[in-house]
Amino acid sequence: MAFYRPARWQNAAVIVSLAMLIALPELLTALDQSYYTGFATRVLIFALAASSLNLVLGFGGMVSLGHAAFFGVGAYVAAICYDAGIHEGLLVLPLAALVAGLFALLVGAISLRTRGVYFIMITLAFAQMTYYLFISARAWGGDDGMPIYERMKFAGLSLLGDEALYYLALGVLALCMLLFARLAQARFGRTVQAIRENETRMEALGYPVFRYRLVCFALGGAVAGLAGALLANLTGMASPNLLQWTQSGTLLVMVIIGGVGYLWGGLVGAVVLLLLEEFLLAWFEHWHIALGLLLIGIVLFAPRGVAALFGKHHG
Amino acid sequence: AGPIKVGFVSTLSGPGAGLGVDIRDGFNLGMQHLGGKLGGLPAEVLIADDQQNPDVAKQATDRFLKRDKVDFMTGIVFSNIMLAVGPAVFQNQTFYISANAGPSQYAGEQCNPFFFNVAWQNDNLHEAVGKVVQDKGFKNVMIVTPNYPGGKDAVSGFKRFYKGKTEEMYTKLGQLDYAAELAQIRAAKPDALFFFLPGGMGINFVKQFVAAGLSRDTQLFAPGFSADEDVIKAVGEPMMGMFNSSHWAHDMDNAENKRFVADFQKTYGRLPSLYASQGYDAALMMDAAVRDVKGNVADKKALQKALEAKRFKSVRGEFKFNSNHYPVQNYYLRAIGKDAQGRVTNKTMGTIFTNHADAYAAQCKMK
Amino acid sequence: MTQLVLEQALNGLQFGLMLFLLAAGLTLVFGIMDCINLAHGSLYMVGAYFVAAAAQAADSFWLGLGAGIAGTAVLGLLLELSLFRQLYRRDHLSQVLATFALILIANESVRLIWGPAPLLLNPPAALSGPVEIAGFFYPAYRLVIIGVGLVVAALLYLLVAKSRIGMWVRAGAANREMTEALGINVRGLFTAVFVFGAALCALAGGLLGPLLAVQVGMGESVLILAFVVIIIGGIGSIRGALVGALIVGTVDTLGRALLPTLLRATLPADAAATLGPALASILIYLLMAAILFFKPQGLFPARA
Amino acid sequence: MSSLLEIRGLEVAYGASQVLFGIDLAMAEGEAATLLGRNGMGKTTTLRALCGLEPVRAGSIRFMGEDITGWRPDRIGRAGIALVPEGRQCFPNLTVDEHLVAFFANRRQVAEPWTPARVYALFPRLAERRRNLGNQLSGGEQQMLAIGRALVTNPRLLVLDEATEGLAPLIRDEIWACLSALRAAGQSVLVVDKYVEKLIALADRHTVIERGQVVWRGSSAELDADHGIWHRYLGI
Amino acid sequence: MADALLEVRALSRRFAAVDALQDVNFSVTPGEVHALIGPNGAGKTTFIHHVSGALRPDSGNIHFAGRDVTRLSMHERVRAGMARSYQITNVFAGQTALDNVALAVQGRPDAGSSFGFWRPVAAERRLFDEASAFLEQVGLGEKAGQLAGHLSHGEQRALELAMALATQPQLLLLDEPMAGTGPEESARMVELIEHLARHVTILLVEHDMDAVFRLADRISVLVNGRLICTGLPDEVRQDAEVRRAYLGDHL
Ligand SMILES: Nc1ncnc2c1ncn2[C@@H]1O[C@H](COP(=O)(O)OP(=O)(O)OP(=O)(O)O)[C@@H](O)[C@H]1O
Ligand SMILES: Nc1ncnc2c1ncn2[C@@H]1O[C@H](COP(=O)(O)OP(=O)(O)OP(=O)(O)O)[C@@H](O)[C@H]1O
Ligand SMILES: [Mg+2]
Ligand SMILES: [Mg+2]
Repeated sequence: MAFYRPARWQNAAVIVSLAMLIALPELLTALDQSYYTGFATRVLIFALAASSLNLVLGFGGMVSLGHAAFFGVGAYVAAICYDAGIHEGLLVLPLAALVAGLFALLVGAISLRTRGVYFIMITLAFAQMTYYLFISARAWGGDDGMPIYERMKFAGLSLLGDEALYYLALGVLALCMLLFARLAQARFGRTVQAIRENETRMEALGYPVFRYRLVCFALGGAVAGLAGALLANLTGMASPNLLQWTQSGTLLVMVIIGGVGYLWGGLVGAVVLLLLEEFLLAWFEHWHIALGLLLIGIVLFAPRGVAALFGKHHG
Repeated sequence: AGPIKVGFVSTLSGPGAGLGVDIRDGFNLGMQHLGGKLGGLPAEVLIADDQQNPDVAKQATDRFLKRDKVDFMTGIVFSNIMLAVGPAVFQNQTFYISANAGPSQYAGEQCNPFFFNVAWQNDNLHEAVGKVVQDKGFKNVMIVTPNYPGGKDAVSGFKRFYKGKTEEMYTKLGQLDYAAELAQIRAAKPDALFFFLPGGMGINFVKQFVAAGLSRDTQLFAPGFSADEDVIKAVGEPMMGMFNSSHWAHDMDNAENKRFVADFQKTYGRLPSLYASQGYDAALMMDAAVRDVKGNVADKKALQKALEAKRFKSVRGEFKFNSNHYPVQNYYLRAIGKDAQGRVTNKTMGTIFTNHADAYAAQCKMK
Repeated sequence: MTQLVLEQALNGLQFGLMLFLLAAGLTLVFGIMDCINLAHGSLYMVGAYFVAAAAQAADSFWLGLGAGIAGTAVLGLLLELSLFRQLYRRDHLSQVLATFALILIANESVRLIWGPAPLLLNPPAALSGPVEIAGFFYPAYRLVIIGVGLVVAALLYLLVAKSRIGMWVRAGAANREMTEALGINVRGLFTAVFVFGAALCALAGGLLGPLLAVQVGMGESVLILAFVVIIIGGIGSIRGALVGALIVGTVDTLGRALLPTLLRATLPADAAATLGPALASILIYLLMAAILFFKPQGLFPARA
Repeated sequence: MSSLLEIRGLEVAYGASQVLFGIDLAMAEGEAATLLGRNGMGKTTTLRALCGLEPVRAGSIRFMGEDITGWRPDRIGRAGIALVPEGRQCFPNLTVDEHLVAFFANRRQVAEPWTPARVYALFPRLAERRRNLGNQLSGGEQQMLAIGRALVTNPRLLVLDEATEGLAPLIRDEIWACLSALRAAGQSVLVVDKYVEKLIALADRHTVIERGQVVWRGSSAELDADHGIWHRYLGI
Repeated sequence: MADALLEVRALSRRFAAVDALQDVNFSVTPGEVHALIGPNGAGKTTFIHHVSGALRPDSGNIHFAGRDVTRLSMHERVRAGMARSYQITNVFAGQTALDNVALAVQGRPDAGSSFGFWRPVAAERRLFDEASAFLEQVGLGEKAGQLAGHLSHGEQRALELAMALATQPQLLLLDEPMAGTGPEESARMVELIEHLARHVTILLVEHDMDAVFRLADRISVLVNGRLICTGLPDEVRQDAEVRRAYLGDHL
């Protein structure tokens, strides 16, 4: 795989989509479908989480099956903050990213000694440990999770309305995507992409490979934490379910559907999967069968993901 | 106005699906008996699967509340999921008729005018077991439960009425193999054992307990749902002789119950479980209240009064609502044995509590 | 006291061998053919359902077991021909996605066919009770599992490590093209291995069904345990899977048995009560992380 | 002399880029032939197509009178063509011993077949390493193993692609000696290598290709006589 | 020899039953081309792995440019001034030749940190100018824009050299640079190495004796993990033991 380079039409497409996304809540209200504002917020948040995994997986080449741990930790930070009376998003969000990032740093420092399937499994193991710890942690609600009865504020502004939270999520996502886009073409991004391709060669060129991978992993974890904090505010709770391995699997599926290593892969995957879920579910009680068949179809016929259908990898 | 809309969110897939499906089937049977109407008005039931995931449940609930604008919500099996969706439902001023989940929070300080539980409070069945074990004079009791808050609640519920010596054993949530625990039980030689292991955990435990030969020396007790028809179907003969507590049994002698049990068997080809009975009651409860307010479900105060009044005949016989909207009802002792046709099933042995309320009602200041 | 220790040791062995039964099929498909099969647990579930359904129909556990294994093997064959054949050459991610999809399909289909409630599967009457050995009672059926586990371990070891078929399979996994050029029909071979793996799944599902619940979703919890086992042992090594299974079995059993008591002796009662079970439930994951920390390729790396 | 191998008009492409444009090559039973050419001219591609490892776009391959075009590689392998591939391709997860035991076959019922023991006699170094895995061998040891692995299938036609690459001079000599011995015993071989002098001594017939086409064909004597060909097509 | 660039003392390494290296003492003086030859499996590649830091010795130590590097990791040794090429071609096949070399330049300590998260690399002219210069040096100037995977075998080997050079090493470790190249490309490679030898010290492992005797200032011979002799090419050529163990009748 070559280094990521954005396609030429991409900037235009991004601006158009952003404009459409900004207008979306108004439109939904006009159509009396404001339920979908909440749904759209969810999609944005999952797009953020999946994109953060895509950074780790697609760019860094680290197949982590424990990403939900960081997502979940972010959610719990938000809930714990609420519990402790910290309601300011400008404080909560960075804190969630920081804690999740530090946790990822710790997990990465141990896990990154292994490779391939061993890495997949050790990240899974850490996520499982986190899951069981939160389940038995009575102070944090254990199995019941921790409620957030009132959404945080942001810069003093209320996020009570669904629209406000939507715009916050949109803003955070846009900023993170901008960061990822820049990062992918900057020195750091090129370094991790090259490491993904050939680790020993990079080592032999004098790169402290471990350090770069670790930073990439932690960065992914931090952004996942951010997404988790947003989600907790949307759903009004942090629950251990967010830490379950199936959640990691879902994020992974989103990235693969979208396109591993494509900047927009995570985002596209989240949109596709959540839309499928939303609408298949309505049509078909046993929608898992349909979803499963669809996923297999993607593997067989569009193995590089949906994003690959639109963009070329070689700029 | 359009039809009366009911949003039914329950666990319909995954390991806990059996429970949700029973509630749904019970509810649907109720609707069928009501001719598809609630309070004489056309009704529509919207069903969604929460996959035993609070996050998914929250989404489905939002969809029902905001997009479909339902008049009632029901269906949830698990307390943690109830706690996740509760705030949104109450904020929307929609009545939630719980057909199973009975978290202590909503019974106590966080009780809410829009929340009704037509089943039981989480601790009740454990309390009932504790009472039986106490009354039967067991001295040395072991408790096995998963290491999570629900488990610890069960222990405290049990101990509220059992005052003797206990030893508690906490297992991993979702554990498969209980050999290590069984060895310790064998060493400890308790005369009775109470377990609260929901779903597959309980099935595994009972099977292994009996295979290890422990049932000879130790009497098994469980809350009713761990010894209900679904579990019996999966375990079979080893269940025989086990005691459990319940507020309902399929052999209860009243006309409503006879009709319910017979029709349920006819429609679905299996014996109903207590979950099914609760789902059925939920439908009847909505029907009676809508009838009471003459279809004017927009009048929330009146609807609340109507619900509190409980004008329907429950399959479990008489009961009424407490100030916290949780039932005050009888709890029965059931034992598992063979019925006349040779089927392994529950048999009602007697009454443990009459008109029993929960321990949290005092903390409830209903607005 | 000695009896308790002895019994717990036997329990550890039994739990370990039970895990080995599950991990065995996985090692074949995953370790040797290098195909991450998340749906391994689903085959185990389907196998258990087949066995349970057949046992009910035939009113005999052993007949049911045979029929269930055969049925799962046929299902395995169909799956291999239609899907897995395409997957071997794909990267791990595609395999993860496709087999994740299979889990969804399998769970839902089983529910569609048998309903959501667990299925009844009891051990043959002769084995349902305990037997007395050296003065204490132990479930007869668990002894059977120990026996079958040991036999399967020995057979697999001979098949994979010593037989020419095993060599071909390993060669085909490492370099399919070259193996074919040397005259080996790798395609057919892989089909056979996959079918064999599916049959092992059904064996495990059928044997464990009477001990555990036959229910939707039974595959997933078990899948993770099986993965832990083969990761600890070193992917692709039958010996590793056996040792890993025994280690996990013993550590988990002893941890559950001893940790709470141990902590109670050292910590305040309250802390011990919460910490003990929490620690016991993550013990095997801790163990796995620790082993991988010191031996990033597992205990018996198959490919140094 | 019966015809062992007959390649006619062979065309092969990697995706859109065509590499072979109609290669013709014929060999008789018991003969030794070579395929020569500079780097990247299509030698390896020709051999891979012969073994069924690359799809043939046009042309035909006949072996022992049978049309084997489009056969799967394992069928071709069993029909009696064994490849010593470029880059050795030993199995990292099989021991040296297993490499030889696993693929030993005597389908033609040769009186004195190549057995693992005979291979060890030929390469004593391998015998010392018999418990090592394929990737725990030095480059040269791997090369010996790749040759041994092909020999134990007792093929009708042995195909060697740069089999002396990375070998020490002494071992290289041993390989040449071994090939001569095989040749003398009636084994048919098709060789790609860069040591033209050695090939002239070993083989009967030579084919030179340039950009996927045959540009010269002739006997050892002819090739030996015309060093212009060496210079023009082989860069020597 | 105090002024040796690379000094290996009593290096030993065992793999299970194989003594791959036994008590090897070896040094490279600045400016020379030092060839290491020996039969297959003698331990040459293993030796290179130890010098470059891919493997750790059981005993013995390695000094480089006056510093003990035995405990340093591979990338630290590269930063100290060592670079290597691989016996099997090892380039980034999906990247252009220019990008390959630019990566090597970027990895150098004097090129600044690679923890740049914002500024696109494409905007860094210096990186690419320098990379182009290295490509020119190995004769790949024309191929800068081609994907490395699409280069011919010989070109890939040259690219590999350019990458090694771009780290600006004091010592270049070359493991069989001629392997798999035809006569023509071998000749070109020999010329290239000859040219490089003017700027950088080289440790060369190679089985092509023509090349070795043409390029080497000194030759060491490794047999079965032991160094049996070190000397000028002519001395080595005459050595009876070397002839018996390795060269045979060649040369
Ligand atoms: N997998 C591939 N995809 C695309 N092109 C390829 C592939 N393999 C080989 N080629 C191209 O096909 C041509 C012929 O390659 P081939 O390997 O057959 O040459 P060769 O004569 O064996 O060379 P050498 O002496 O270097 O081994 C070369 O130009 C090469 O770049
Ligand atoms: N990981 C390993 N485990 C066991 N033995 C090994 C390992 N790596 C190398 N060896 C053995 O060590 C010896 C030295 O190998 P090395 O690759 O250094 O040889 P070499 O001199 O480079 O040979 P060649 O010229 O053939 O490349 C060989 O006999 C090889 O079998
Ligand atoms: Mg070639
Ligand atoms: Mg070497």
